[in-house]
Amino acid sequence: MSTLLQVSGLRVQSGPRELLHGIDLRVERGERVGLIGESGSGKTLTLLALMGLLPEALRATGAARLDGEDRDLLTLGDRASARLRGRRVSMVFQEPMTALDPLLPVGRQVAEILTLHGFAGGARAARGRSVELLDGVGLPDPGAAARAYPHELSGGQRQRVMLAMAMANTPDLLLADEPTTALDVTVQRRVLDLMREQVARSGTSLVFVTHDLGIVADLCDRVVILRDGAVVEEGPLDRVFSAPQHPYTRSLLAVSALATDARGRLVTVVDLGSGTTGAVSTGAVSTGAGMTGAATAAAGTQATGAVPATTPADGSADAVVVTAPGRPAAPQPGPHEVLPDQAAPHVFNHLPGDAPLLAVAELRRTYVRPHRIGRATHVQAVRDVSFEVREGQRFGVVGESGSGKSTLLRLVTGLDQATAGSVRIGGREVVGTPERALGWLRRTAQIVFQDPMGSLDPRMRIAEVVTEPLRGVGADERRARAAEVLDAVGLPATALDRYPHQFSGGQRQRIAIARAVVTRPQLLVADEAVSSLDVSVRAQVLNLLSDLADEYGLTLLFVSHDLAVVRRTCDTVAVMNEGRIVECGPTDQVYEHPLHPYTAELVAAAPRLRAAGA
Amino acid sequence: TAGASPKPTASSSTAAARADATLRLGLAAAPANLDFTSTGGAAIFQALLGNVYEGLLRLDQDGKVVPLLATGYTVSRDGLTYDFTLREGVKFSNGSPFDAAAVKFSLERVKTWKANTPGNLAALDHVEVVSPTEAKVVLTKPDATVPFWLAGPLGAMFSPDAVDSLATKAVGTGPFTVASYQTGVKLVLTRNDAYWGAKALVKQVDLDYFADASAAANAMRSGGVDALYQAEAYDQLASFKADPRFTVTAGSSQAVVVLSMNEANPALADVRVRQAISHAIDKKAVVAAATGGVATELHGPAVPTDPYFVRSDEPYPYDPAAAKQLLADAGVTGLNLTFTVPNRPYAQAISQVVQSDLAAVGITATLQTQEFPAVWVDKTLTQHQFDLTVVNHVEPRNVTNYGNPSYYWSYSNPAVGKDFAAAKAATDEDSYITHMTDAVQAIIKDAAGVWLYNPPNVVVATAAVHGMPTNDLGVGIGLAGVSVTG
Amino acid sequence: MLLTVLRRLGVFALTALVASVVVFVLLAVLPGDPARAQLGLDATPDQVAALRHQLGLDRSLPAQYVHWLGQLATGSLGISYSTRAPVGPEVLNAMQVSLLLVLAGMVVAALIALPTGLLAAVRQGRADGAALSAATQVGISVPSFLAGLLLVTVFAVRLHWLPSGGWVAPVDGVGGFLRHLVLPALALGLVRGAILSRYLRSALLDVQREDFMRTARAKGMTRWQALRRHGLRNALVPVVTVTGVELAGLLVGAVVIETVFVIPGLGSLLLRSVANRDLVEVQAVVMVVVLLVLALNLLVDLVYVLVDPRLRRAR
Amino acid sequence: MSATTSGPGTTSGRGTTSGRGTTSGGRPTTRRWNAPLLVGAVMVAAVVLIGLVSLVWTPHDPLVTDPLHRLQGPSPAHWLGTDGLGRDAASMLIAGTRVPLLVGLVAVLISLVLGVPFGIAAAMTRQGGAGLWLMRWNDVVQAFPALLLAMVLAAVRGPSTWTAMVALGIGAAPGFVRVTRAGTLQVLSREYALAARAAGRGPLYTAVRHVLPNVRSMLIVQASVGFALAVLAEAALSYLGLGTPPPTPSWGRMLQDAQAFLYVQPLLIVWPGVAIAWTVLGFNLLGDGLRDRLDPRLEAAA
Ligand SMILES: Nc1ncnc2c1ncn2[C@@H]1O[C@H](COP(=O)(O)OP(=O)(O)OP(=O)(O)O)[C@@H](O)[C@H]1O
Ligand SMILES: Nc1ncnc2c1ncn2[C@@H]1O[C@H](COP(=O)(O)OP(=O)(O)OP(=O)(O)O)[C@@H](O)[C@H]1O
Ligand SMILES: [Mg+2]
Ligand SMILES: [Mg+2]
Repeated sequence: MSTLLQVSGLRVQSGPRELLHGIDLRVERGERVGLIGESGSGKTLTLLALMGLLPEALRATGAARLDGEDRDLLTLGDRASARLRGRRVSMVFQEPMTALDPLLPVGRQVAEILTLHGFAGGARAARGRSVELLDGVGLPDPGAAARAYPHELSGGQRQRVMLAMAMANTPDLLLADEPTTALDVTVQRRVLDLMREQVARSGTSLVFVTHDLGIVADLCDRVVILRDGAVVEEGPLDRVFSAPQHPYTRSLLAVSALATDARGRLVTVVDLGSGTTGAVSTGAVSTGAGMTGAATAAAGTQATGAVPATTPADGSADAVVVTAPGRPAAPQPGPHEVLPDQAAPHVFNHLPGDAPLLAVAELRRTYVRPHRIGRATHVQAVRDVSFEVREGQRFGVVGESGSGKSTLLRLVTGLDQATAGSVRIGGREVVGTPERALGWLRRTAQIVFQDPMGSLDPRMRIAEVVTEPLRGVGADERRARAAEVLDAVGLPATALDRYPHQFSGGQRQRIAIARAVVTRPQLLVADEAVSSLDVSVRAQVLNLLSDLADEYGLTLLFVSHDLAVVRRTCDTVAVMNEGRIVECGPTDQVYEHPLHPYTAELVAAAPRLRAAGA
Repeated sequence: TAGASPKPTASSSTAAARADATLRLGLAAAPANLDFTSTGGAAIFQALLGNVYEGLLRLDQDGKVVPLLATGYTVSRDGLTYDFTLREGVKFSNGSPFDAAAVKFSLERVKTWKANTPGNLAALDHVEVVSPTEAKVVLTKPDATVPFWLAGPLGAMFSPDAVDSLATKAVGTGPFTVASYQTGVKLVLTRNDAYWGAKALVKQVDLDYFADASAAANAMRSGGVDALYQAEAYDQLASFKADPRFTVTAGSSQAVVVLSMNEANPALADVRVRQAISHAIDKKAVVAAATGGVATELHGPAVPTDPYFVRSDEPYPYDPAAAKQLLADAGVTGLNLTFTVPNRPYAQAISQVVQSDLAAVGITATLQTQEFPAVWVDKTLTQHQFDLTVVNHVEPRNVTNYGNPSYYWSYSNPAVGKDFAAAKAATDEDSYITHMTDAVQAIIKDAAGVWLYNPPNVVVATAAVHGMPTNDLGVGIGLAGVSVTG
Repeated sequence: MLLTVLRRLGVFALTALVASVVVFVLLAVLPGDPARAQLGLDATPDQVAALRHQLGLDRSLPAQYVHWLGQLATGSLGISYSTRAPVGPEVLNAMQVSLLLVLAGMVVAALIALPTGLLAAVRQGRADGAALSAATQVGISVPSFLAGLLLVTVFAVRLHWLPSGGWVAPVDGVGGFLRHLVLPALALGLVRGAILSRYLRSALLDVQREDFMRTARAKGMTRWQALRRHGLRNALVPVVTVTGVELAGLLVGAVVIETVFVIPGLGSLLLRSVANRDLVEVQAVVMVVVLLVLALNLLVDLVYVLVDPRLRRAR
Repeated sequence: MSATTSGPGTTSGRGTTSGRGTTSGGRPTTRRWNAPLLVGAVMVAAVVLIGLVSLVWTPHDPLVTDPLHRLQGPSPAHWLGTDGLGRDAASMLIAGTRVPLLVGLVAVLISLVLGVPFGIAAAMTRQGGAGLWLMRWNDVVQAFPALLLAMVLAAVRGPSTWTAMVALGIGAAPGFVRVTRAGTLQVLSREYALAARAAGRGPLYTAVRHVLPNVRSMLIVQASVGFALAVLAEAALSYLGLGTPPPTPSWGRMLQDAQAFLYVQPLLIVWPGVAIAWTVLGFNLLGDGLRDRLDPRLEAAA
């Protein structure tokens, strides 16, 4: 192997602020390098600097040599680097939804990259070649696809188009910036397989940026771990994953695998310095009130650089998984069932002679989507769903994007009107009850949303946010209750008078949880409550939810597209597909022995860290 | 046939005049339509009378009544019958002959007119067709003013078979016919080649209407029009005069700009208050503000061209102290008056000067702008909802309005009424003038209005235009004698 | 696609109908007696009453509305109080004039907006870009009638290059038409051009932040190429949406410009009919202006569908 | 007209793509002053200040005419000369500040009072179809451009400052409706609006506590631009003689009057022209600056 790309001392400056602090990176011909790091660690900037596509306000210094070019990539002008882009170096971006020009058929966009770099044969031949390329990335009916506009393609299909475009001129180097993060697991799996195949066929080197260790383990030969604009560890995949040197790498591995400590709590990352967590840094990292024992010990050992006992020594993630988190008096599990073919309505998770807290029967929601000037379309978001949740259960719902999970939750919490069916909570009907008469429901059930920023009004103080659900309570008591509940989620009372933007993502999610539990509800509904959080924070919030569930005796209805998270959090899981529950049962049984083919596909597609080194 | 062709001034050299020329004439107020028998306002007959329509008689540039379609007339001794002999061979532009029947038809139809003071011919009883070329006009009572009114719009001759759509079709015997009218914008006259008299000297006349005096002046300067008639851009006259491309003349007009006081208001019914207001107003300043100083200050309701005009000193010179004294004598304090103002530049300027002047003697005038004519005619003229107003009375000899007690200013003096009646009944000019003068003097004594000024008829023309009529007699602008050279 | 157009037309018709009621009601309360205004100073009350009857002013409002709607439908638009002729032809004439003026103004605006907007966006943050941006900002702030006055003063009155006002229809001579069109179109277009330029600039700046622009450059385009091939087209999408409103603005701005330049368009007609209290004419003009605005919006919506494939029905 | 003056950015339906974690929040408290904002604020402040001063002092009484000393050039006695009626042009100009400011203020207030509740209601009742009808009605109103409405209303009620303000306010309201509706839809699509419902709060609470504070900045920008438009429209109306009637000093009418004196005293056309352009420019810059400062996207990028 010869070196294709050699980057040394790459620094990126935004005015006086340095964003990248001297990054060194080497890519061999045909090699697949994973660039890993949390949000904001500088992964995207690194790639953009190499492409010569940094935003104008940013300046790159250092050296980046591409084999065969005598000039430094960083000092090329726009024109010179344009000649390299798309020919020798290509890039695929994260957002397939917005990366294509919405006004042009995708075929033209693919043909463009050919003609730009002097494709012989003219525009028509380029058009023909682009159809071949689209065929090459496995688009069904490539001729029609070439004529389609981006909005007519699904996310996965668009990412295939992007890949076809990037590979059109068989570049020497492909830079991929989280190309699958926005995709469903099954689609992600297919796109990753395709990328691996394409890269292998043309001998192209790959730099693959992600924060998902599972994918890297799947795809790459070598990993580079980035943190706050600097490389903290680098090496062959096996070595880094099995014997991480840097404590950050170790904790990253642990939290990514959702490893649990001796007491069944998820391991969390300990902040290793530099205040990335915002104003209230003391409460930001650990679970605060909940953090004791082994976790503290782990933190301590991590801080001193020793390998904690619970981290994998042999690279097998199984080693760190401690199943069955210890909790008091778990309710009796329901049966493991699959949706019968076209039979009478089936009630999932039903135990005879039981009075469930939540009973959903033949629930249906059809959306009419108005068109700006055309005919409306009808979307069946939830189709005849029936299930029950008993008091104290932790009921998870998994499914791919658009399967109707969020809709289901909105219906259950009375935030949306069902088209048909019934939702009973504690025996009282929700469907059809006017909003005014739902006061009891607001006290019984509360909800936590996905986006910790979007669910907090940026213009409200935390005290107001948290006490929003309290009605008819005096000002003094409000404050007292707010302080109390903030304490319960591990935030100091000083947070009361701040605004949401002064908190980190994890802290914001704690605030959202605080708001949900301030009325002491029986049922807590969480919609993708950790999906937008970094892996390092994810564990903390999951721990918090678990703690609160114990402490307040909550029943959890937990929605996620992330199978691992549901597995760690819930005792029962329902799998949704196209508005239906296709399978339901105790979590482990469903994951280990899926009865429905869709479930099987879902489980198989999920990238797993345990594949590392295997 | 000398004197028959309506040549307004001694026609200067027409040697280089082009017979195919178009005269583009800029005017201010635009006709609403072409029917002056039912639509008020001077603009219509100003454009049509003498050009499209003709009467038995006409006014010459000095304001004298001379024959036109009549070759002459005799008045009976009792003043009750007028015998007209008619010009022969005259045809309307639609081909119908002009004869005594047409005279009978036209003059008897005046009673049904809805506009342009048909009352001035109220004495006319009927017309007898003596022969095709002889018509006898019979009055109910003697009226010396009949020839004068017959020389104006009321005397216009209509073809009996062409009065169904006067608003859009004008058929007369004149030297021009109407080619087109784009309402409010442009009236195009073309030469009537079948005209009975001296043919018009230009092939076509475009009357371009400019609502805004500055726009008209701009058009003049940039060559968009050949002449402006009744140019109101008084402040630009000096620069026009200084420009060798243009000739500027200021002729006479019949117009009286008057500040009227509504005597239905008890305070204004007191002659001392009206006199006080007359004293309070600085006419010189008004003339400066409204016309840049080019108009003639008036001391009474008659204009210099009226036969009964008497040159005199200002009876109510500008004297705020006297005004205050008169107000004090009348026991009037803190007078609050509503001043309705037509939305015309001259009225707006005057109203603000007057307001300022009145404030100086302790009278508060509240200005209320009214769209002219629509709102002003409705609210002020018809419904008398005003205390003060200012307007330009353009009709000739409009002084007789002071003999009408129900006119908008509610002025009433029986002696004045008697004088007017006597003047009308007078059979000779002298006695007419005597009675009229008496009436005018009484009106002035009563301070029935504050007569501000008589605006000049300003005509701006390029050097290529010859023979533009300079005096506005309150009838039509005769354009047949205008030529364009070069 | 056809269905789409039909649906949009239906909405247009409905909106227009509601607008017609609004126009009618709004003007039914006009003070000043049109009959009196028409007859002038000397009419007797009987004559006025007769004319009121003849004009139908003594009927109930709903009856008047239905009658009016019928006239609208036949295109006669009623008989004018002051000209005694059907208003239709006159309004139609004026509409042609105004539309030509607006069109010319739009062309001027586009000619100004395209280069300046593009340059201001491309050179954003640099001195020339900032200067251009500042110039357009000042351009927006100048009332169009003031611009008109200045243009007249300089080019007509002082230099005699062009007429100071007036109008020549294209059928009466293209040369004269163009000569009379230049100054008003400039006056109208300068300000609108400045506004449009700012929209274009800000749309371009927005587009430059879009992911697909980065994609385009990653394919091997220079900044400028990407802007030309992908940026401009996409920036025009939001600009098209504002163009409808801008055209409406032009139409109304033309009212003032027509006064300055003595142009017999809808604006002059409106001002004159308002002054004459010619209710029928005012109603007709206002209705036509409103219909034009609605029609422009319709047009823009349809163009929008053509420009943006996302609005066409997905299969 | 004003619906679109909020900038094309708000019309694009596509969301901006910010990497995870880069959305730093929507509070507009931290951004510094930018150049347009500063310049605009200073220009507007100057106009407002002059307007306030004019209430208690002008060099001369702007209403006292002196036609015998008309059309004079600038002099120590009359800084900007005298107009066609011999009034002090400087005093007229200073006193003339009040009308556009008043018209702008009241027109914008009317637009706000009409537009904001309407816009919020249209957004919040979107599901029921009522919102659709509200927007259709808004389309109807929008078909009446502000200046047209002002001209017709001036005909109906007679020209006055009040009719101008009311007409311009009503005419500009549809723009405010659109901005408010767009902003409200954005807020309602946020999960905190849903959270408020989950917390058992009614629509009124959401409108007051969540929607209003979050659309406020958009409205401030719209109001600023609306102010500029109102000043321009008032000038045009006065120019046409359909605005503020005499003797109240007004820039638009000063311009109209000055036209006649173009050859005698051309400066008279300059003063009101500059005053109008200055004021409009000030408000436009202010609006631009506020947009930059309040735009959460720009803020997130900083
Ligand atoms: N245009 C810019 N101006 C200033 N700072 C920037 C700019 N773009 C990115 N940054 C900062 O640079 C740092 C690295 O950003 P980068 O986008 O490379 O992170 P990343 O690792 O790709 O994160 P993510 O996983 O969220 O995509 C962050 O702190 C970010 O806020
Ligand atoms: N308000 C709405 N109007 C119209 N369609 C809707 C609405 N909300 C959801 N849908 C549609 O209903 C379907 C189910 O959406 P839902 O948000 O429940 O899916 P989800 O499983 O939560 O997906 P994700 O994982 O992407 O959040 C989708 O096709 C979605 O587009
Ligand atoms: Mg990134
Ligand atoms: Mg969802």
